Amino acid sequence: MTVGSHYSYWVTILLMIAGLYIVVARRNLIKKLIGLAIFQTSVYLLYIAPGKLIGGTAPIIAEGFTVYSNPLPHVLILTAIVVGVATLALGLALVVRIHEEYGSIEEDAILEIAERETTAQEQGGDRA
Amino acid sequence: MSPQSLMLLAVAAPVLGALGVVAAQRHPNLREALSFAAAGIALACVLALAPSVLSGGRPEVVLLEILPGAALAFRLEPLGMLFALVAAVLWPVSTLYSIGYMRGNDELHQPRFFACFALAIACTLGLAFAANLLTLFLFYELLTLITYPLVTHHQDEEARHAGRVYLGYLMGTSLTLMLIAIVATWAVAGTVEFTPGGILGGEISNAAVGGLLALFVFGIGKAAVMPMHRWLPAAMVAPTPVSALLHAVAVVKAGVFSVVKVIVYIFGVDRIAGLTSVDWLPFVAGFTIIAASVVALRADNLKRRLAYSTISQLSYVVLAAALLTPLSVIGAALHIVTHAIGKITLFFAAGAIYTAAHKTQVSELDGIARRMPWTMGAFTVGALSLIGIPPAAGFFSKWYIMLGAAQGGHWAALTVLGLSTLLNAAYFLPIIYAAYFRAPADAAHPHGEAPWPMLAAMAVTTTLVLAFFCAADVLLGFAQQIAGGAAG
Amino acid sequence: MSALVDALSWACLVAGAVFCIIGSVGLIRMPDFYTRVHAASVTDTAGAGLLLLGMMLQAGFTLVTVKLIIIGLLILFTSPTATHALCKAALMRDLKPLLAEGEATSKR
Amino acid sequence: MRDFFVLRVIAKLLIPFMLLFALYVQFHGDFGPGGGFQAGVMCAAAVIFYALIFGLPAARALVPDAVVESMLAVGVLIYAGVGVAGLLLGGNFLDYFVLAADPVAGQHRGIFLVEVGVLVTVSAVMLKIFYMFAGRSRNTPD
Amino acid sequence: MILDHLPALQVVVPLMAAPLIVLLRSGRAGWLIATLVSWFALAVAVMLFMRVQSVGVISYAIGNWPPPWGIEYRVDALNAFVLVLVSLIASVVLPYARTSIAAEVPADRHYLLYSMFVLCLCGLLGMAITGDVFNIFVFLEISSLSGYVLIGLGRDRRALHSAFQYLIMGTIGATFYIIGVGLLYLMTGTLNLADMTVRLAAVEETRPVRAALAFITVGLSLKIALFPLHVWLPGAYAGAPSAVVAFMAGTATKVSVYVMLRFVFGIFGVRLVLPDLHLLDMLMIFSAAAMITASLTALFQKDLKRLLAYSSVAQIGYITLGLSLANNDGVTASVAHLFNHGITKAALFMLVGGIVLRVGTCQVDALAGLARRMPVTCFGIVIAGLSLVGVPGTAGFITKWHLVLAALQDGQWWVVAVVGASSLLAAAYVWRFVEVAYMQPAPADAVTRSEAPLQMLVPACAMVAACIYFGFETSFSLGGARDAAAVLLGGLR
Amino acid sequence: MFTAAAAGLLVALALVLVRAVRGPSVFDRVLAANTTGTLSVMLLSVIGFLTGRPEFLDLAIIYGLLNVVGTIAVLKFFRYGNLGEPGKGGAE
Amino acid sequence: MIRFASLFIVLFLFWVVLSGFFTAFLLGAGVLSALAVAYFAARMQFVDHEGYPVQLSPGLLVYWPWLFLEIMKSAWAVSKIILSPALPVSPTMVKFIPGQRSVVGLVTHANSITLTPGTIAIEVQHDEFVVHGLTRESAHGCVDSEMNRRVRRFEGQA
Ligand code: NA
Ligand code: NA
Repeated sequence: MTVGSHYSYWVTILLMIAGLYIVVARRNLIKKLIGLAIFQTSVYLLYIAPGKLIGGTAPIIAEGFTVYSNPLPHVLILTAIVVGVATLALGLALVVRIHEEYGSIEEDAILEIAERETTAQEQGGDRA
Repeated sequence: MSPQSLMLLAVAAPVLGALGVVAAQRHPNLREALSFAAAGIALACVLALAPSVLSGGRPEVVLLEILPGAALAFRLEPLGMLFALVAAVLWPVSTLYSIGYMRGNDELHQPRFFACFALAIACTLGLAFAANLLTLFLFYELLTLITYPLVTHHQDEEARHAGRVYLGYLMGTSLTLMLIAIVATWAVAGTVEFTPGGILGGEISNAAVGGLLALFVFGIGKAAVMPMHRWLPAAMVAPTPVSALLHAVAVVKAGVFSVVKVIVYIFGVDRIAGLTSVDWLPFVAGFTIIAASVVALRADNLKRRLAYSTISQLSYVVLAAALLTPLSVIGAALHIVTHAIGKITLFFAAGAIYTAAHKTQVSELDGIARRMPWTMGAFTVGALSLIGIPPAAGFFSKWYIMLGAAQGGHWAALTVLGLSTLLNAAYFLPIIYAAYFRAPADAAHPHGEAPWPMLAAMAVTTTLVLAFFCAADVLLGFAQQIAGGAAG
Repeated sequence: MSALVDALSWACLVAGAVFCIIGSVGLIRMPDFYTRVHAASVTDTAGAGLLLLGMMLQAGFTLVTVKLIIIGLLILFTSPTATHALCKAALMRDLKPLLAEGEATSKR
Repeated sequence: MRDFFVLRVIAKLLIPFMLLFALYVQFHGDFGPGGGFQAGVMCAAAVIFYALIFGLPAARALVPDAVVESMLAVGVLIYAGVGVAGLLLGGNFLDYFVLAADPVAGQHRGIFLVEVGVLVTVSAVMLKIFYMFAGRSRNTPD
Repeated sequence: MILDHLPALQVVVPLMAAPLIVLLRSGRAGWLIATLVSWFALAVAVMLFMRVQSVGVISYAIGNWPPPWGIEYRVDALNAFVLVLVSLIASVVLPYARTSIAAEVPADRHYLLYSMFVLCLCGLLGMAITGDVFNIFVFLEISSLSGYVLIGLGRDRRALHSAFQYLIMGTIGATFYIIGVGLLYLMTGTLNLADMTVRLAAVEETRPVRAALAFITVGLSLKIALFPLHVWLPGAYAGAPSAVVAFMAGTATKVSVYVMLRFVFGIFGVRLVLPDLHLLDMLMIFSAAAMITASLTALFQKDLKRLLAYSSVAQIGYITLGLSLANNDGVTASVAHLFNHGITKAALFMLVGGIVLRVGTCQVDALAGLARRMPVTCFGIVIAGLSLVGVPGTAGFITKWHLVLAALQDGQWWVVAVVGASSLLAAAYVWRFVEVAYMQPAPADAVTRSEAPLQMLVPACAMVAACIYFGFETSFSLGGARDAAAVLLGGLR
Repeated sequence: MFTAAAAGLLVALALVLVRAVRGPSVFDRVLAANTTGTLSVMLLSVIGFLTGRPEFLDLAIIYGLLNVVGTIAVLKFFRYGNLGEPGKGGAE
Repeated sequence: MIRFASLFIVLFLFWVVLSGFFTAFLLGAGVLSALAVAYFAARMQFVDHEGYPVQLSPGLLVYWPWLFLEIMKSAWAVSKIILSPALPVSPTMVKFIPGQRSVVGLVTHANSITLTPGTIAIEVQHDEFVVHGLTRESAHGCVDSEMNRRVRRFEGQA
């Protein structure tokens, strides 16, 4: 392990912790998603940072002829990014729907409403 | 028919009977006829099996390999045969009695009652035939579940509470202690087959044997060894035929049967006879005998008194098995039978009194023999059997247990037996005395005997109590084979 | 010749980078939003333009130069548009510009 | 304020070139992975730009919702279809080598088609998301 | 020839069906396609299972890139078993779903739901079948993302928030996993499971590898909903449409457990896991805590779905407990319980779906006297509930037997006690339902008799019957689990 | 010399980030982001030269285009509270 | 139609310049792409005097070099201000009437103003420009400027 890669570990860890902190500490759903995005970013860094991963040009020999450079790290990061974007988009879509239904994107308010509903339902159950 | 198919048929008949009862639930007469038919077939099968077992046959059926090396399998041996006989003989009798009781009291949900009753018998027979611990456990649990609707028959708050206690004790003990004991047995011995002489090899330590035995004895909650006895009095809220089923035919008998079977065929009497770690068992059993008798003495409710009497009597069987001598094992096997027919007679009588006179308390029974002479006659014979006075069958089993205790030099056990005999007498004789010699308190409320089916059932069981005293040879034949197996 | 081009491109690149830095410094130093926009303009125009020019000189008459020209055109069209939209939006959201003394908006 | 001349003119100028550039990236994607992805993003960005300047209804008229959803499905189908074509032609799933007589050409063809699938899917996804959010207001009015 | 491509077909067919359903935009067609696809998947899975039995490990190179460079689908006794489980549950739940979904989800979203359903199926099957650790991540996310959508489609608006929470937790879990995978890739330069196992031997004592182990374990524990990382599960299960939750409860967490098994035993091997990391010890403690705490929590739930959800958390404890014992019987129990609990929970949630349909709620208090109204459903719940408790004659018993055996072999008596206590608690919470449904009088205005429609009742009862069937006939469940355990522990002996 | 240019661009980026963090108004931040975009486009081009990989120019073009669209989108959102409103430059 | 054709040609040239490859496949793809984009642009109603002002192209060749020099001069001026310790700014806003008639001309003028450091065109209307200047001089310099005249001239070439 070189010093450089250790450095990248630290940045990765920093981003991870920052992202996780935001996810846990913020009660605003959008902010939670932002924290989540930051958290996911740490992964890209982990894959990119060590020089030996990106730009690797080890040829793949298939049945005797050389085809293209090894696209693996690229593909991995790209896939991770696509997944991250998809998650974020879905999360945002959910937040939009939550906002439509609850009129708020603050978790505390939503939980309070949900709590009230649950209680009402239980009492309804008792009556039934 | 081969013994194998007889065994299967014996178990299948009650199941089919139950299905028939459900199918014919709107036709009381047909439904009861079906019950009888099923009972008759089962009885016939079991009776047909008896000679071959008596002559040394051990018919075996493997149904399914559930776990590798532990199949769902039947193998009939003398102890199981004896137990199967008890169940098969008492089922038609109690069916007869139930018809009278259920009709006489206009009980609701009769189809469910008779269906569950039949299924309980199927479970009992399966348990009696079980070739290994796994099969036994399966039927043991099924029996608990299928008797639950019977215990909670009235579906009121009291019944619900009783059901909770019933399931809590029986499933709680079996799912935790007994299951663990079985798996531990498997882990040690690599098998759970019932084998003459036991299956625990030399590699298990003295302490481990003691621990395992404790797991079994307390895990088999149906044996009602204190402190696992609470479910039995709680279950008294059920209709009296159910109590008869619980106490005499199926449930508690399944418990003590399992205990005896485990001691004889898993541990092996000889294997553990010298071990210090099993010495505690006679004391626990002895304590249960005395303590339960004392409680019975103080109970005014007739069924409650009978319930504690059962707890006490069950521990006779446990005690006898725990004495680990050939004679006491014979006594244990015999006592399963004699207590069954004696106790069923008593419950039949209690139910008859309730049906005819709506009386439940001991203190209400003054002079009742004048109105219900037949019932009280049966009651007297049953009580004598339980106390152990000739010419009732109970004398025999108690005698063998005492012989076993003497043979093994267990003087404390002898003392317990003697003391408990006195206590038995103390809680039964006053009832009989009051019934015959006290003046009735409520002459203004006339009543006669219970409906005839109940009387007929009582007559049968009373006859059995007396008959077994005279013709104990048959029973003894089985019992001696067990002792032989235990020693082998 | 190539040494001259090299030196020229060197100068362009350094000058471009310096303009970029100056623009960024302005972005920090300027007193209000609108004046900062002016500073940013320096980066977008002189900075970017000179850098591109330097690279073009380096690349010569190749496909790369064409792409650099495309980048230049892109900036030429988009940068003022974005700046204009930004300032207009700011003004509409009532972000008042800081004006020099005596300078009300004059009209001729 | 009545008009946004500047934005309108620049958008009209820029969008065709954006789209063409996207297609260029798509067709020259062989020289680095992910061509379809970038191209898809660009295509969607061009339409989004259009929607920003000329309004969501105009954009929806240009690329209706149903089209977007179908594109989404078609893209995935193209991707999987190429793989199945490999299967049908006697190779393994996603086996490009069998897609043409010459294995290298076959691989070209396979990767190209897959990238087309990626382009369609990515642009559809981005548009779908944009449509989903564009119509909704922030909770705090101005 | 087609037989050679079974591994690809297993995943590709659901994958293609999902967009097809979107294209058709019809709920009915979507349902039909989804059902047929699930049956097809089941057929393929069974064929794969049988082939593995007869010819051993099947390796399939995607795109004909030879492993370890390309993605390899690799089927052995373990994942063939998981494939059968997942596709079996899907193929029973989908016929059930038609009526249930029609009642619970607005009609214009049906096609979306079925599309996401098969996509989720595709993801789960892919996770199980692939032999590439990164590909596992991709399929994990495919199944998760479609899962979030499926849960969010519940008719109750609380489902939305549950889906959001699930999304947050699930993404954190998946990200942890992919961080671990990245570290492993750094150290070994391969993403192929089998190859990685070989190459890891040289570097297994390094810090990054240990960090990778920690990341992957924590990440998967989140997806598994291992106590105390289970907080997302009850809400998600309570809010989702019944058919969805029947499918997901039976499969989603199970497949993640499978991945964990692969990593703990396949890649890291017990020689790394066992000695001084105490990973398995911690897993054991958390499992035990799950079994007790979650069961206790279940006991006090007022909503039947929630009750079952907490029960799932407890039952997952059984699975991870077997894993943590790391002996033959423990792993056998673990794998067998994947199956046994899968069918049991699926059956229960399907039956509860019927209750939701007829009663409109599954609040326990609202179900008084339900046994008279829905006798078959209630009886089914009792039977499946017994399997949950682990009563002999049910599938649940088979697992518990091996679990206790494993604990005894390990000399862990306290674990035995925990198993016992947990079954008692399970009996208690099943009991609550029985008492309400059977013992309490029905409200006066109750409809006399309204069973769930047959389309729902028949699949649900089939599942209940399976709970009994696999309590006796164990050659598949237990035999498969034994083979799987042999695969996993093969390297350890 | 490309290294020098890249270093200069990095310094400039750092300074711009200071503004982005300081704000104070949202427009300041958007301005900073927009400038970051220009600088990044330049940086990508320079890095392409530095590493001899002209594909980076394509990347730079993509980035530049997306940067404009992003800026306009943000502005629009802050002006109207949504993105779908027909812009006043739209079909009148 | 002429606009469409010339748009197609410009797009295709753009493709060729970008591509730099002359294989049949890529050229064919280029033709198709350019056609497709041109069609799309037509559907967006872009192919008009605003969106595609072919008429102006010759004028650009004269205008842009001049503009480039202007930009450099202003950039230098603004740089001096930024670097001077006193920061001698005098922000000023002016309003004036632009000399252009066409939309394209207005936009060109406005963007030129904005592109030149030191001035921003904030409001762009037919009858009114509002310009923000970094200093008094730069702001007032926009009124009746050389730029105004040049854009008008180049607009007039149409
Ligand atoms: Na590519
Ligand atoms: Na300017």
